[in-house]
Amino acid sequence: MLGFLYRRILYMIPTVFLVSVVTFLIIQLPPGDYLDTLAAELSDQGGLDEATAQALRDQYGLGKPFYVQYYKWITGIIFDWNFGISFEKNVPVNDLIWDRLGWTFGISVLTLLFIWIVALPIGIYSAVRKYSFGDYAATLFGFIGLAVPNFLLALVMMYVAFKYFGQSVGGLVSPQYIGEPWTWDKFVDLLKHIWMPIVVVGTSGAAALIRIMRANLLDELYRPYVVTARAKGMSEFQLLMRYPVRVALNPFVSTIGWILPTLVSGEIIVAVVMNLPTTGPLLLRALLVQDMYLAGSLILIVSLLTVLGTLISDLLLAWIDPRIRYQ
Amino acid sequence: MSLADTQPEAAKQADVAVPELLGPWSLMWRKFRRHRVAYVSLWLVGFIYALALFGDFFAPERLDDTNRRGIFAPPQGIHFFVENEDGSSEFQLHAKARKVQVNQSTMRRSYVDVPGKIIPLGFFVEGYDYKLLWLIPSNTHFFGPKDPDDVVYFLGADRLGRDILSRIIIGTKISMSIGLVGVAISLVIGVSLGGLSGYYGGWVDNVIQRLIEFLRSIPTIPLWMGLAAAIPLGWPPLRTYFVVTIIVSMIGWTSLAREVRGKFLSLRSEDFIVAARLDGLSDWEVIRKHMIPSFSSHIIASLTLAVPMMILAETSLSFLGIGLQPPIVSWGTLLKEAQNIRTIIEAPWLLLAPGTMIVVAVLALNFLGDGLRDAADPHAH
Amino acid sequence: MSDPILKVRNLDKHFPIGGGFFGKPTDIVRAVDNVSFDVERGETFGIVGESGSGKTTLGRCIMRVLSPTNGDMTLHRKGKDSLDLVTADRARLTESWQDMRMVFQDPQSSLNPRLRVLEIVGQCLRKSEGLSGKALSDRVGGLLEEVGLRKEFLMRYPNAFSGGQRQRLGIARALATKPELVIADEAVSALDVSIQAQTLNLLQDLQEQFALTYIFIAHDLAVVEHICDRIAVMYLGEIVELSTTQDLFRAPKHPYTRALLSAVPIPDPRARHKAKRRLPVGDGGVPDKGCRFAPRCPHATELCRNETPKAKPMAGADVLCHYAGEI
Amino acid sequence: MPQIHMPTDMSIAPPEGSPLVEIRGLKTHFFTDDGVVKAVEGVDLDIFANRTLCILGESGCGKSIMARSILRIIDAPGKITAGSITYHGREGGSVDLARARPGSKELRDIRGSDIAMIFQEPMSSLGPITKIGKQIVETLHLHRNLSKAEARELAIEMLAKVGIPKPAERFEAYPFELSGGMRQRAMIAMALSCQPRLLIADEPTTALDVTTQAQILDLIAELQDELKMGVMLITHDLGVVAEVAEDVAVMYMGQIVEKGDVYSIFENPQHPYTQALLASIPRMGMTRQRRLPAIQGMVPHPLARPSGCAFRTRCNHVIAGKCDAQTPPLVSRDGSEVACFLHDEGAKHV
Repeated sequence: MLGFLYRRILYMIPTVFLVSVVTFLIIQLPPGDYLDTLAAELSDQGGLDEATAQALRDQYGLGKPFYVQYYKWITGIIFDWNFGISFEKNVPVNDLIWDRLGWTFGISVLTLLFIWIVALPIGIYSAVRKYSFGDYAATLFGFIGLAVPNFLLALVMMYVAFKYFGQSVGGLVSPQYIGEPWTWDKFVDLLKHIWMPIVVVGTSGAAALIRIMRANLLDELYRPYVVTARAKGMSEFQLLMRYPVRVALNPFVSTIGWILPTLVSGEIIVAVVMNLPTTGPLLLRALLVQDMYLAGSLILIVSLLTVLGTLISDLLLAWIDPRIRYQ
Repeated sequence: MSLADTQPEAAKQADVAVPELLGPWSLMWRKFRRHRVAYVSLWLVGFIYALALFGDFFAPERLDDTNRRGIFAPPQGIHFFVENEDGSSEFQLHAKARKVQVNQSTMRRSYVDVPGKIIPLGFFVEGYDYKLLWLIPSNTHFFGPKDPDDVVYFLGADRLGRDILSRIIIGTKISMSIGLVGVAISLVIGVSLGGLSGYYGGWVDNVIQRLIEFLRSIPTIPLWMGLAAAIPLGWPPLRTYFVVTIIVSMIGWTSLAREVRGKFLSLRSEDFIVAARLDGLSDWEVIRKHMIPSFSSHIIASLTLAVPMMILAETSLSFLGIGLQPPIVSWGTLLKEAQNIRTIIEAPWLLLAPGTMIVVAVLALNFLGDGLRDAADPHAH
Repeated sequence: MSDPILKVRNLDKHFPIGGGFFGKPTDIVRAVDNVSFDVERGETFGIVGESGSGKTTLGRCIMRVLSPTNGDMTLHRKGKDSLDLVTADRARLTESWQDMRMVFQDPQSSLNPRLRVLEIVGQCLRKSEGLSGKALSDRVGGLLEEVGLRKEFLMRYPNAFSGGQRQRLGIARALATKPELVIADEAVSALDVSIQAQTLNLLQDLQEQFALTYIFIAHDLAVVEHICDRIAVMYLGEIVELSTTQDLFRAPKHPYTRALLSAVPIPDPRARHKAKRRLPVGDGGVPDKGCRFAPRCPHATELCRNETPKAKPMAGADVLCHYAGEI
Repeated sequence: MPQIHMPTDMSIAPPEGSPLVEIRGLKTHFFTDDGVVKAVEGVDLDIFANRTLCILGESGCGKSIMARSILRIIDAPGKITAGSITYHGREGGSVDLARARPGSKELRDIRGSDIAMIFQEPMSSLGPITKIGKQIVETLHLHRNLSKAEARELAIEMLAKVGIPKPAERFEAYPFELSGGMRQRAMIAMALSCQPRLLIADEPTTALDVTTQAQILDLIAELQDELKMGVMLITHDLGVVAEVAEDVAVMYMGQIVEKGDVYSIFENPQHPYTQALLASIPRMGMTRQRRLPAIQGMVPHPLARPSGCAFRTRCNHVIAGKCDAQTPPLVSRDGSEVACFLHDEGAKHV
């Protein structure tokens, strides 16, 4: 198990390196650099003085080749925990992102839990009662869930909530609590709001997982070992849970690996629509105004979190399936 | 024949022994036909692509025609019977004529029917001029008001009084073709890299696998957003379109490549592939005659399932304002109009009409792909 | 008098196992190890062994589906030059594949389900003789009749045949290029008892008719005894005994051969009380030194455990045992 | 070949007492999309304690379905459509297994405890990610009131009994860590852990090497002696039958065509199918024949079952107007029972 862990972590290193290079490449794509933007902004106020410009140039290696800039950027992050500054807001990136990343990650994890809680029983039911009414209903839900884009669902739900329940929409807490210290009431208010992004982001994932669970379980249900368990005298429910469901869980767990990136993606887009205090709106804004260090840091960290999620899913998989552990 | 004596019955029974004599492709088709939803979806997808091809023919109004008297006009119903003055009713497709009323205190617009005034509707009516399939000049439209000067908003109008139905129909071209072009790109990259990976194995396989794993571990939306945001706003629409397509196709090819690789690996050890090599076929002939036909049905199915994913991706990007930009009309750019909740509450059709279209198209493609996959898989449940 | 069609000398086939992207293989499996034998023209040469003995690997090395690690193989063809199979390039190999054909174990997987019989049986003729159209269908039709199928089956797909018929198709394909040597790898193992007998008869008839030489790879000793003239017994990659069928079954000389023969159930209830030799269970691993069979051998001594035996020629047989003829 | 055994070895005493399981008129059909496959079409069979009954037949003859019908573990779309399977329990009561409600407590109490089963593929028949020991303990807990420690001890004991070296270590092993032979031993340990009265073995050695097969067959025989249980062994291998059977039933297309003790079947086969089957296998150590007398043709497709006697399409002795018109009943003749019109009164002996 330990060897497996080391190997996995070793594999992660080149991935993380590549992620950072690609991220930096992306944020370098737009023409011009920060200084041009800054100079343009400051031109009304008499322009940028040469000393400041030179200092900035040195600090970020602007105007130097790509690899020099990358080196400055990445060493700044690794050794000084310095993600650069946000050009638009003129504050360090560090000040802007951590709260929002926390919310993004928190909502993603909660959504993952929501997906599992919904998809597991429905998937099992759907496979065991194949072609029953419930199965058809689950299948239909699965297909529709996959067909509705996240932001569309978010808009529709907001519309419905507003029109028929008169509920305020958008944000994670009601306006009066924003900036207030945490109290019980604020927490309750949070719960009233947070379910909607979770359901919106989770629907397509749950739909996909129901289909996967159903297919996997159907693969296992008619295996000889199920017959063996039946021949031992186990009850249907007992044998279902102990054998085929356990085996079918395997791919289920491995889905963390790919579902986490889609959840983070979905969260970002839904956050823009629902105006959530997460990374989504910040990233979108940063990209639109080409605030490159802010955008780069966000993409990098979100990607790292997903790589980490993949690692966790691999470890979980190895933990529940001895066949992988012993490879 | 020296063996005839041991085999008289075997020969006679051959027809009885296995009643199934259909070829593999006909078997697949028969199986597909049994999947009724998928079969219906096939027709639906065909219809949607027809909409894309003959957009102008189906659209009642010109794409960019603005109308100050139609700002945020709600959808109009189609009525079937008109009452004549003598009380008898007569079959005549029509819509009710409407006029705008502005409430002076709230400054809100509302549309009310003009009593007794109708707009007759019909099939193959005269309308604006266009070129059918970019070639044939025509001004016949499938359905619409009989008088070209009348305007009917079957699905409502937007903030400039443009007809949503026509815009959705014209948008079909971009949205559906992005799926196809994206899939074509995925197909080329996926099949060649997956094939290389599976056929050669070894370090080639290892490098390609790592690359795929890497791409899959990056959350797609931030990546796309980064890439899409890098597209200069001044670019011509066509170039933007192709770049967005390429960005969108980046998701599709990894799973396709994996699938192709898996198929190659499992086929490579299959006896009939070894046998084909021993028959003297070159590597390329083995791939072309034996391997590709063996997994083409799976590939078709996965491609069909990849198309809706790309449609959704384009929609999301355009919705965020970093994909396609107006004046390009796609379902995504249409939805962009419905971005804030106030607009939606005032004019829900801006959200619901293109939204429904996306959901229907994606659903149909998914069902179709599912049916194809089941038909292609001999062990399907 | 000796007129070998195939000479195999010191043939090795090693497979590396383990090792990842960076790692070196952790071990090698010596699936075929130092194997030498001649196949005489016109005979049926049997190769028997249990699973993992390397018999299938050996067959595939001879066909050059797999490239041997070491050793020499020469194919001596009638009226043509002899062919060094180890160094042959693709063009020469393609030529050899006309004179040396293969019948596969599983008639289901060796016939491409998407091609018609005409194409499956005829594709080698298309390549080697450039036949097509009527000439091709006439030839293939003739082949079908030779293996006891009907001409009319030409346009059918493999799924329209039963297991026994499919194996006949496999045989027809093997015979299409008028080969001299046919390697039958477990050609009857997957067939039912009654179909197996028909297929064995067919193989024998064809051998007589076309003066074929067979290499018959199988695990069923009764079948091998029935059809083969000489037999090589393989154990963990080595030939432990090679002798004529009669000698092998009357007087087996290697302790493994004896154990093997005694383990075969005899379809005669009166033979059931005869003393049986039972082997201790092996772990499938190959000992580092000494005789590979030593860990399971009832007669193993220190010598066996430390020194690798060499093939001992004795009375028409080769035996790989230190004590051959003594025990 | 000279025989030096006592004459008692040459014949087999008729079974004593009443049978454990009586099967009467059993029909198991599969309702597929393409039609009804009559996998088992009217089988009568008695299974006795302390005896080995071999069911012999080629693939698709229904032998496996018949055995699974006894435990009621046939997958859909299979169904028992007629007949009875009477099991006489330890305490004298009897149950008709064919009519027991699926999944009922009654049925589950018999499975694994009174009647146990082992299967062909030991790899796929064991739960793939559950430890061997746990799978045995689980069986014990299902049928016996044991503490955890007791169950564990008993399971290790069983593993030792079936000849698995280092049983305490193997208790913690997963199926994929064992060799094929070891897996089948573990499977047997699990099946016998509750000391069943009947063991059904469905092709238990087909997937194994000859040397391993011999050991497994020895093991089953030893354990049968010890536990005095009935064994029903399903196989297509005539060698295996000759080696272990006391009674033999030969099946063809869902019906028993002949049954009797092993000596009468092998030495005096009555049914043309049994005769042909025995003649068509190559035998070791016999004088080499040039050709094997093969059975002609093939088994008909299950959906195209011939009328009358199912074997008539491949039989050399067809009586026109009779074999294709009626199904021959199983009648006693020379100590065995055979279903063939050749053995009717007046018919010429083959």
